[in-house]
Amino acid sequence: MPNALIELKGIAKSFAGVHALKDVSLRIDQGEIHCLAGENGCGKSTLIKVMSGVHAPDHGEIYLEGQLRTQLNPFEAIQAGIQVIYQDFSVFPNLSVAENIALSGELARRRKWIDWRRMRRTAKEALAKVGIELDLDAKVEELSVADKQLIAISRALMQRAKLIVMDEPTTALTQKEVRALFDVIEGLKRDGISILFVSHKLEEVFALSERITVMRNGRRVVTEEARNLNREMLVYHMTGRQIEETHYEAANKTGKPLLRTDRLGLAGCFEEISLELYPGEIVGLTGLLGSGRTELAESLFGLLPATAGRIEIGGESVRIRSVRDAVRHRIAYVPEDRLTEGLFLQQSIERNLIVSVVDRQKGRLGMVDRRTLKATVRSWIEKLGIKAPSPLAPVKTLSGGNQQRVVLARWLAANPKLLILNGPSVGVDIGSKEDIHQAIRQLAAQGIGVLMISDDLPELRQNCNRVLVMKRGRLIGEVEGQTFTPELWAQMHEENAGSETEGKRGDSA
Amino acid sequence: MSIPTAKRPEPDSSYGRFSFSLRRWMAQDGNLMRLFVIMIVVWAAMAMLSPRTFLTIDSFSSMAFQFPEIGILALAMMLAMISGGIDLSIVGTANLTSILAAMMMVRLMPADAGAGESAMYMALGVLCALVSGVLCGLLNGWAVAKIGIPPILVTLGSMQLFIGLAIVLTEGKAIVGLPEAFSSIGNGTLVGLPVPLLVFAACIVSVYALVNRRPFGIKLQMLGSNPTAARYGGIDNTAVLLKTYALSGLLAAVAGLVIIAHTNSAKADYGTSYILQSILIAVMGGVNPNGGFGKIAGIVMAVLTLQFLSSGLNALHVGNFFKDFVWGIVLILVMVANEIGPKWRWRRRQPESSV
Amino acid sequence: GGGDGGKASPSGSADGGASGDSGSAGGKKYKIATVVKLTGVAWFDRMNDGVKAFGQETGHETFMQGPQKADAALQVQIIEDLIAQKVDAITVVPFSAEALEPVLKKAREKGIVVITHEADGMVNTDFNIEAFDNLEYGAFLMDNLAQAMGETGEYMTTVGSLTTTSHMQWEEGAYKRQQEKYPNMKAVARKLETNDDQKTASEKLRETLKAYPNLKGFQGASGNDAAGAALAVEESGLNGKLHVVGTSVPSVSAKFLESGAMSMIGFWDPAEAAKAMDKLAVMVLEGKKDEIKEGMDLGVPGYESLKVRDGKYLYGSAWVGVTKDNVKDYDF
Amino acid sequence: MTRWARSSEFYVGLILLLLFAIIGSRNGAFFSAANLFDLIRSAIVPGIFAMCATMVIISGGIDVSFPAIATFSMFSATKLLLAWHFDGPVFVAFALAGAIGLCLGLINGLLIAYFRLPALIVTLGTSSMFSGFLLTFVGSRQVSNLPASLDRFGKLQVVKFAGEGGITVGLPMTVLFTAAIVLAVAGILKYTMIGRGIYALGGDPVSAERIGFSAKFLQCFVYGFVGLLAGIAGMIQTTMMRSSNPVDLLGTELLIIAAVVLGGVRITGGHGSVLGALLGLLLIVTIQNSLILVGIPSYWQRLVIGALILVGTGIAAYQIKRSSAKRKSILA
Ligand SMILES: Nc1ncnc2c1ncn2[C@@H]1O[C@H](COP(=O)(O)OP(=O)(O)OP(=O)(O)O)[C@@H](O)[C@H]1O
Ligand SMILES: Nc1ncnc2c1ncn2[C@@H]1O[C@H](COP(=O)(O)OP(=O)(O)OP(=O)(O)O)[C@@H](O)[C@H]1O
Ligand SMILES: [Mg+2]
Ligand SMILES: [Mg+2]
Repeated sequence: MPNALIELKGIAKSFAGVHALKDVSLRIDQGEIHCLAGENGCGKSTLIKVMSGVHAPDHGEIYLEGQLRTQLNPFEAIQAGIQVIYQDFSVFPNLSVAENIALSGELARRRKWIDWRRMRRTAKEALAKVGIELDLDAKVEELSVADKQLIAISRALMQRAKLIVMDEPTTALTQKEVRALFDVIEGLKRDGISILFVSHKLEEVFALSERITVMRNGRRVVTEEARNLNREMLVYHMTGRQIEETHYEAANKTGKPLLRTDRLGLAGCFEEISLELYPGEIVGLTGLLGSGRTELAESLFGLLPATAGRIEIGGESVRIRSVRDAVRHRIAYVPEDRLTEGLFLQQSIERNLIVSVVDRQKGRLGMVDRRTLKATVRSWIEKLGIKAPSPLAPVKTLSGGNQQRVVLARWLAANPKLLILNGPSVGVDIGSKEDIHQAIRQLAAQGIGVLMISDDLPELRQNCNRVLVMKRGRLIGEVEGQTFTPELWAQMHEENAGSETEGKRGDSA
Repeated sequence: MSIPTAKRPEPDSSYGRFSFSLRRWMAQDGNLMRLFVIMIVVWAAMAMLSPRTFLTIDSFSSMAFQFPEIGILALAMMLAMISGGIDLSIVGTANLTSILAAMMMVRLMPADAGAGESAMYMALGVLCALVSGVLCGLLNGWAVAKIGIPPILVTLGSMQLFIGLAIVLTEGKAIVGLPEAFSSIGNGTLVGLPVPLLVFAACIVSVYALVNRRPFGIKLQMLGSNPTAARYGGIDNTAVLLKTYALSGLLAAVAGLVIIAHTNSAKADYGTSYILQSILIAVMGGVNPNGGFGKIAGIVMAVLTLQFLSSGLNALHVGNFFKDFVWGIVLILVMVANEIGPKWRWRRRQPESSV
Repeated sequence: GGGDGGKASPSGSADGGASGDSGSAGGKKYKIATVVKLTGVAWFDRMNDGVKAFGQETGHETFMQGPQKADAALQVQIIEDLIAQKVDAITVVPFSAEALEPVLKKAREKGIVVITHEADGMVNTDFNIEAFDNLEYGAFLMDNLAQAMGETGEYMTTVGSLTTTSHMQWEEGAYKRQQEKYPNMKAVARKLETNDDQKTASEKLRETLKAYPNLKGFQGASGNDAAGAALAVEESGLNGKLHVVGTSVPSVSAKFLESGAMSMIGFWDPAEAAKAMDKLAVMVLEGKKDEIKEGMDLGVPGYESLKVRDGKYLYGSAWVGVTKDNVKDYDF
Repeated sequence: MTRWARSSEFYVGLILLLLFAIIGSRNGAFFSAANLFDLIRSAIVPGIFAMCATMVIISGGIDVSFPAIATFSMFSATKLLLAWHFDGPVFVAFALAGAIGLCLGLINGLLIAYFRLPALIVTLGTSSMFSGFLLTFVGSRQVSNLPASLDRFGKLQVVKFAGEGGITVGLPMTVLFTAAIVLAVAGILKYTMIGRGIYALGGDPVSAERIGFSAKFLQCFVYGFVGLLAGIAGMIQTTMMRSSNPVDLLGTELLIIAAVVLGGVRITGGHGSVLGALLGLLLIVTIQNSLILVGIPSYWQRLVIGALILVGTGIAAYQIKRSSAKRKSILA
């Protein structure tokens, strides 16, 4: 049996009464790639934080290379060679790219003085390792989510680590970047470094791992060699139920289009976007990083009012200059970055749910009618199966997937006609994802139009009638949802690499 | 809509039912509870130290004439702080608006005005103060929301601006000789209660309704905790901020009116020590300086605590500097209690729950 | 610490007569509160000495209170509390006389005797006693400034704040005197605000000096103005060229008077003022109100022959001018 | 646009130059050495305070107690030295004041770090506590007779020459202290792990702990260091004013914080630079010290200061908002 690098025995941890972990034991061997799988809120991130000294366990023991560590803190954990890429990245928005990457290494070497040239050099190497190029002096807050994630990855890779823990490192990455990351991981393994990998994307789990640990409700369910498991078994372990891959049956395009844009443009972000969306349709929108699809969505939602072209809603030309306009036309938008754009972390679940519809809860004297408000909240919590101790608990105490459901519920409560989803299942587990997809399909079946922005090809394939592809601010193609394969996607991009002008109008009109 | 979910949420059984349980309220609002305890302790301590002066009707009535001014200003400060900002200009606004009102009542009113006419000028003065208070607030709100200047800078500048304007208008002198009827508001009683206290109560009720019961209040608190998410959530941040600062200005103007009624004069520099005090009361009352949270009950208790302390120590004839010293200690004790209180209780309860 | 209470000042030694009749008689002992503008400044610390001395000499319960910040609102609150404490008399040095009218009215309605100081024209008071007439005091300072400047040249004036009535009156008295008697002098900057802060006063002088390089005189109202100005004068090497006069206390100004950076300071002894107020309060409480009339001797230095206007506004002649020749005579 | 042209330092610098040009065109004396020296002199103590505010705000906290700490340290140190009849090197006085300040700062730091209390509340509370304690138990009477060595030090000038009109133009020795402190703070923030930790803590405290910074240590360091600086600043104030006043400096905190925020130190933490803070401070100091030069009557001065703060910050904020709204173009 190979040496255990880290061993957790009987770990228990609870937060103000919520048992996040109950009697969890886990062993990670030298040089192995170990996957941690489980539904949202089953305790994966918490387990990781225990390992890295961020949380002290209530019970249980931690052994590092056979040695019992009673009071592990983050600094010691790093010294002991444990590097974590946190789910929320833990990057510093106010610092430069170079510093974000190199600072923790300097700190771990107990350096007291800063040598800026050395830092830049280190950062450059790290970026080269992951195969990306970024302006070293750019402040991280100016970067996209994906770039932030890549920075968090580069940072962890630069350390003399024995174990690298990756808590959903691929949520914001494109296929290409994911492949680059996997190459890096293979390389690390060859160097004898262990990897603990958390992902909700089962393809990734199977592509990478040697052993898989499945957790459910704060307990470890099973630890098994990857080759002894298949998709169905894994899903069953995770959810305790069977889930089949289903496809959304498209409704027939009937009547007037719900949304029609005519050569919509926003200076510097996108141009000549003409698309149509019919009631009951789920239309996918995808593209490479920085393709402008987020900006397009935000334009439709009035956050970045378009500077050219026309928008029609229900056949009527409308102007959307502000979120108010958009909401008035019953457009809803579930943003890309849940933590900063979607949620009020300190506020209660209840308030997060009703914030966008609070004006409609007016009762006597224009006061909020608490009875209907609570009824609304309760019904949405039940409909989306949000797992929460109480609707009055701060939303920050929820796990990622449950947080996403809160944001979704907020906009569903607004009873939209057009629902724009930007990464609706980023960081959401397979069971929840299925639930969210079901909810979206039901909405579409009721006649709502859905525009779904996603990188997750299976998700697009399963749910979308059509998928629009964007590149560099322009639509470059449209594909039937069910036929949208990775190969086709890659092909579309390559075709357009040289001959951009041709694809300008896209096939969407 | 029903979705097949494997795990049904375990709903909090109490949520949505309207039964009041003290234990639950205490658990939820531990901070308020502790503030309440501290208020009572301070009151009892003061009563014990000087029972003959502190525990008299006169003493309570004297207090009731004192704290409404600062109480109303603290409410104004609270609103700005919930939005994640701060309003240093409230005292400037109070003085400027009350000077405008006093000018209306003193300079414009003809000397031989009859009762009716005098009432009209008084009403005009009050209206003028309230409107200008809203305008002062809108200026702040506009600079914060539209121009994007940090609130602390805006209101520091506008504080100077408002006081400066007040000085230019009055050349620094006090405006005196307000109509008799008006100053009887500030020093008189209605059904046995001091009028300023009633005004304060009215402000409390309206601010409570606004912040806790109106959609505006919920939007304000959400905006305070995450402005970006508020924008994405369909809140019109500009409108909410404008309203917030306008309200803060309005409350400041009300405080200004109470002040001139109480002192029968208006002056550019009255109450300058109230600025830091109102911040102190707001944070002691549980307003999060980073925005998003604030409870009116907390403000009321903090105001009362400080008033008990102040009057109690005055009765002991200790120096006013000693009062500062004790205030500081009480404030920090409140905060430390809030911080370690819940942990301590939780640790005590833990064995029960893990069975 | 600062509480070195009953220390007798040279002038204070003469006030045995002040207490003579009321103290020894063993009559009723009264509780008399003194409320000042601000505590923690040299001026009112000195007043506290007088308050304590009066209490010791007469056996009445006397004490002083005052806000920790210069703010009328705090003074109102203190008086509200004193009313509730049922003191027999309140003697007040108002920060803003107007703001205190209602609360003092309330006090008088409850039978409390109110004596004020530095609040000429106050309505709701039994007596207001001034150490002197404010306009005359300002003129007195101006006479000294003119003398130092040789009655010609540019000068500037400062006030603690534009909202302090007595400062404004001193300044106006001085300006009027200059206009009438010293036509060759010119006020180039008037009523600059120093916020009662030495550093600000010093900066105002420096700045004015740049705008008006021929500046020859400075008259400051607040107790910190003259000292701040003198500091700037000394650092600019203008001793004897730029003349500083103002209100101050000897202990703060002594070194500047001696170095020549300051020509003269004027003041009245706040301790004596406190005794005068307390004495008046006791007289009113004992029903001797009728005895207070023109020419009366309060038995307190500087208040030996009171002037009376309208029956209740009393004026002493208590100002003192101090130059480097007599600064050694004072120890506060 | 390049990165620095989008920075707030750039805009505040521009506005400062604009202000210089306007004032200079109204009164040429503005550009005289005497005036520039005086501006620097006025910024000596506020300059150190600005460093305090900068460091704390970058760390994601706030401190409103530094004036109280400064006053406490300088006054109690002066009292101690006087009690010891001290006449040794001034270094001892500064060390003593600094040490007292450090202790008080550490009280803030411990409360904030170990009880996880909001910094604003803690420092509001301790500020009230410190000055209340000082004035109640240490003394409230201004000390004008400093130990001789301190008094001598106060008169030392680092440069000195005779300007026009026989005015001595000079800069006090203490300017070197401020310069050294500014450099030290800039150095700490830029070139030490602690400094970068302060930025990291201000940017994202949770992440800072995760990569191994100790938030407790950093917070204690920041507040302790600020206390140290404040203590030194207090002693500087004492030597410059050549007297120690226990109510000096109080109430300057908000203006200082506003000045550094104006200079681009973001109130939410993590952003800002020493250069920006100094520019912001200089802007405020210039506005405050130029109104007489420009010839604005004293009644209008406050109004003008308020308006200038609003306009100055408005332009800076508007420009930053506009330039940051411009995104990199995605379109090829
Ligand atoms: N700081 C905290 N305070 C209170 N509860 C917490 C805290 N952190 C986590 N929890 C709770 O612990 C449980 C486990 O959360 P955790 O983040 O470990 O889940 P996860 O498996 O990582 O989920 P996801 O896949 O959505 O990231 C959840 O119920 C969550 O609400
Ligand atoms: N505030 C900003 N300042 C400068 N550049 C920015 C800013 N925000 C985004 N960018 C840049 O603009 C490009 C678009 O980023 P963004 O992530 O928003 O694109 P997108 O269309 O949403 O694509 P994806 O969803 O795949 O990330 C990126 O190169 C990003 O670095
Ligand atoms: Mg997780
Ligand atoms: Mg994007």
